Amino acid sequence: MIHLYYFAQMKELTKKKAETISWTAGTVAELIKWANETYPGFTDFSWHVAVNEEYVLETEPIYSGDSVAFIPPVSGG
Amino acid sequence: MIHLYYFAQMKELTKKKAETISWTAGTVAELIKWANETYPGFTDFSWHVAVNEEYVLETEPIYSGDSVAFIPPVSGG
Amino acid sequence: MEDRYLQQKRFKMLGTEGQRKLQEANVTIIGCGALGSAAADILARAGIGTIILVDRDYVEFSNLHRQTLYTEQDAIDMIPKVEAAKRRLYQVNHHVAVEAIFDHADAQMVEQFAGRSDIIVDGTDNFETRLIINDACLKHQIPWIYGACVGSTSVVKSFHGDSSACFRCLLPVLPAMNETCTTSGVIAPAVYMTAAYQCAEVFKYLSGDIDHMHKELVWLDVWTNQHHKFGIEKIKRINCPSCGEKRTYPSLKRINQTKSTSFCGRSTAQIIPATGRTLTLDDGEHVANSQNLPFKRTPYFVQIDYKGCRLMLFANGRLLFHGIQDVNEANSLYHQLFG
Amino acid sequence: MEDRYLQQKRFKMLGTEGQRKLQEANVTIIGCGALGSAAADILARAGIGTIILVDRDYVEFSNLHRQTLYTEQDAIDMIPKVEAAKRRLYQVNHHVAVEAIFDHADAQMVEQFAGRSDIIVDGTDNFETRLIINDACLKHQIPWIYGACVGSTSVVKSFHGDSSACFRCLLPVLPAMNETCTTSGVIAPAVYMTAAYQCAEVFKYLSGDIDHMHKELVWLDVWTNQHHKFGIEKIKRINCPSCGEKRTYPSLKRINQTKSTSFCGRSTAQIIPATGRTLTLDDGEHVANSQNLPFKRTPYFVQIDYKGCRLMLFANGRLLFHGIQDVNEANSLYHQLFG
Repeated sequence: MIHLYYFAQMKELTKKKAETISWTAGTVAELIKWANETYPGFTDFSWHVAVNEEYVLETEPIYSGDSVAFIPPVSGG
Repeated sequence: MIHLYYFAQMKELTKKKAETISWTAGTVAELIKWANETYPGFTDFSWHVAVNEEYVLETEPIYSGDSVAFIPPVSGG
Repeated sequence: MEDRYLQQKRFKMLGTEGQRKLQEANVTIIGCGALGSAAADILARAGIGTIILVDRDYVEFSNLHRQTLYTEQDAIDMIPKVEAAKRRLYQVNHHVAVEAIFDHADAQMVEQFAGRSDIIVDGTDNFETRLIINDACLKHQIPWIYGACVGSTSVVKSFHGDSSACFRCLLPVLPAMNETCTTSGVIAPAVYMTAAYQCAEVFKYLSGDIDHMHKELVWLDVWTNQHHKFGIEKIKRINCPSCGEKRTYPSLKRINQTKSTSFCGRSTAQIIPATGRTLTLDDGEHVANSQNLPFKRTPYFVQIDYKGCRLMLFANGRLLFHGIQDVNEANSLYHQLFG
Repeated sequence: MEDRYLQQKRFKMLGTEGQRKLQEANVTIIGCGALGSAAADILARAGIGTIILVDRDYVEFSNLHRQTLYTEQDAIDMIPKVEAAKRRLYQVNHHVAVEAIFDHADAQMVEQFAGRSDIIVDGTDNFETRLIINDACLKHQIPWIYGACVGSTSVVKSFHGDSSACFRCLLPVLPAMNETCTTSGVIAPAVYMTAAYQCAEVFKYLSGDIDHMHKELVWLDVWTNQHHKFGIEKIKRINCPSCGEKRTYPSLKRINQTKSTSFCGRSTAQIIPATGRTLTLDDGEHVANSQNLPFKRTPYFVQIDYKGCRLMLFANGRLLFHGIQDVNEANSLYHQLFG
């Protein structure tokens, strides 16, 4: 099980702030694949992936119990 | 064991931001008594006591594992 | 003509409907120093219908580093803060009706505005006035947004409704020793942080998004990067005289006596003569002349120099003693000069 | 004369020594919209020695709800933001030397100021300019403070030294779809929050308290009360062309061609003619006259009305097309009018 958190536009696309999904092991890349299958258009957006409050690359492993957030970058000012 | 956190002036009086002390059971009032014996002048200051991020009254029980913060009120503006 | 509120309407939690509500709202800001001045700037730019500013002070150079509405010229001219604020806000958004009240925010005055306003923003620098705001808002059933800052620390709490603890539950006894601007200074980022949180709460309330208002007290330090939220429900007191079962609103009881206070952040004491006694600017000029003291008179005040201390008598009879921190010393000088 | 910085000196993390360092510092603010304007106000009031403001835009009514330095008159007069900012900052603190650069912040310009300044504050509204700032600061070994806001969300990150990830590590590829003011609006409390965090970082850096600077990226939402910190060390890329082992600083490479961009938050496109071609105000007036188009000329620009679109030609040859979002459409109109 891992906990997913959706920020900003990703919250609107998925229509949820957070969810818990079953997960044994895999990388961030695999989770992104799952997300895009579950929420069509997911990878059309730009976001950073944070695992346990650290931004990570797609090669990062995700373990059961981890928290994963999808955070779009912000450009306004 | 409980974890104590000192805010603002209390940090200066105790000369520490945080510490862990041994604790089995007791109320906030008893902890205050300990604090004033350990840090003379402690009760000359005004502060709120938060147990696990909730402000509480002196009658509140504190259990092993709790986090307790001493937070002076702020008046400036 | 382009739409000046376009970006606020595009923000989906406000929208056109929320913007309309802001433009119909009446907001009182008690205190127009650092927090009050930043809040007034944000709220006036946002298009709030009516903003009432209450402050007893005038602009000084030591205000300028953190009080965003004021200029050096305001300090040179020693303009009352609410007057300087009103001028600036008119330049910023002339659609906003700004009422400037140059006076001490006592119980009677705060109650009067609590009865007229949708919400009160706390821009004060002392606990006594906050207890008055707390009582007036509970009595008139409107919310208020407590905000305070010192050093690099900000504290904000929305008080809305009476199911949770009120400000008096939080401070049933006033602190004897308290960190103030005098002891700890204050930096502008802490001010903006606090006022930004306060104004967001005002927007939420006025647009009807009560659910998103903070339930916890927010405590943060912009220098040490600490950010905490504390629940306060457990300290609600059933016998609280402001929000409990039997309410007497103790801070709304006026007592007819001379009131004296000392100010946050500098050596200044204030005296308000008892009801029934009103000192006029003519009285001030007369005292200065009769004792051969140097003085200066403007439409707002008479300033008298007395042994290194600067005494200011305002048109409404209020007195400030610059250079005196101790209220007893101020009281004794007051009686010495004015009998 | 009272000490205008008294409360800053009393703040123990600054003190007299920290205040002195602020007064000796040189800070460049790139972009003088919402964030840049709030940051400039805080920094000028704090007494920063020299502040350099770079912005290509002029004041409009739709700016006023969140851009604290500007007034309605500035919008009516269509003053360049940096000029309006400079005037206001002079009234606020005449001790501060303010340099106003009314121009597009391209690589050459940003590098020039990175070479002169102690630190750069990000007041821009786009990722391209931030990548330029990132490269210029890494090359000249000074820190910069990324800040951004949209809706009620604020993001701040200090980039200091090259041991951690840089902005290009964070954004190796520019986002195709991105939330902007146009899609999501923005409210002033989010602006103040962001600018307050940024300025606190500037104070920490300039006063020498590097240890307290944020190591994490701060993400917060003043409406939903979320507050997060994210570490970014794990995304440092060894082969990053800005902070990696072989550095080419790709954003500092200037390419000699006409540059076009569209603006955040409104239907406006910008065109900067290729080096070697400079349009003058006389050129603009000539084009307008020859085509019988209504126009207006000020010392700063010529404004030409063309089929519902407002074209602004500035004294340095830059063009804005109001009413046109699509850069290709703007390019085509540019070539149609100016050949």
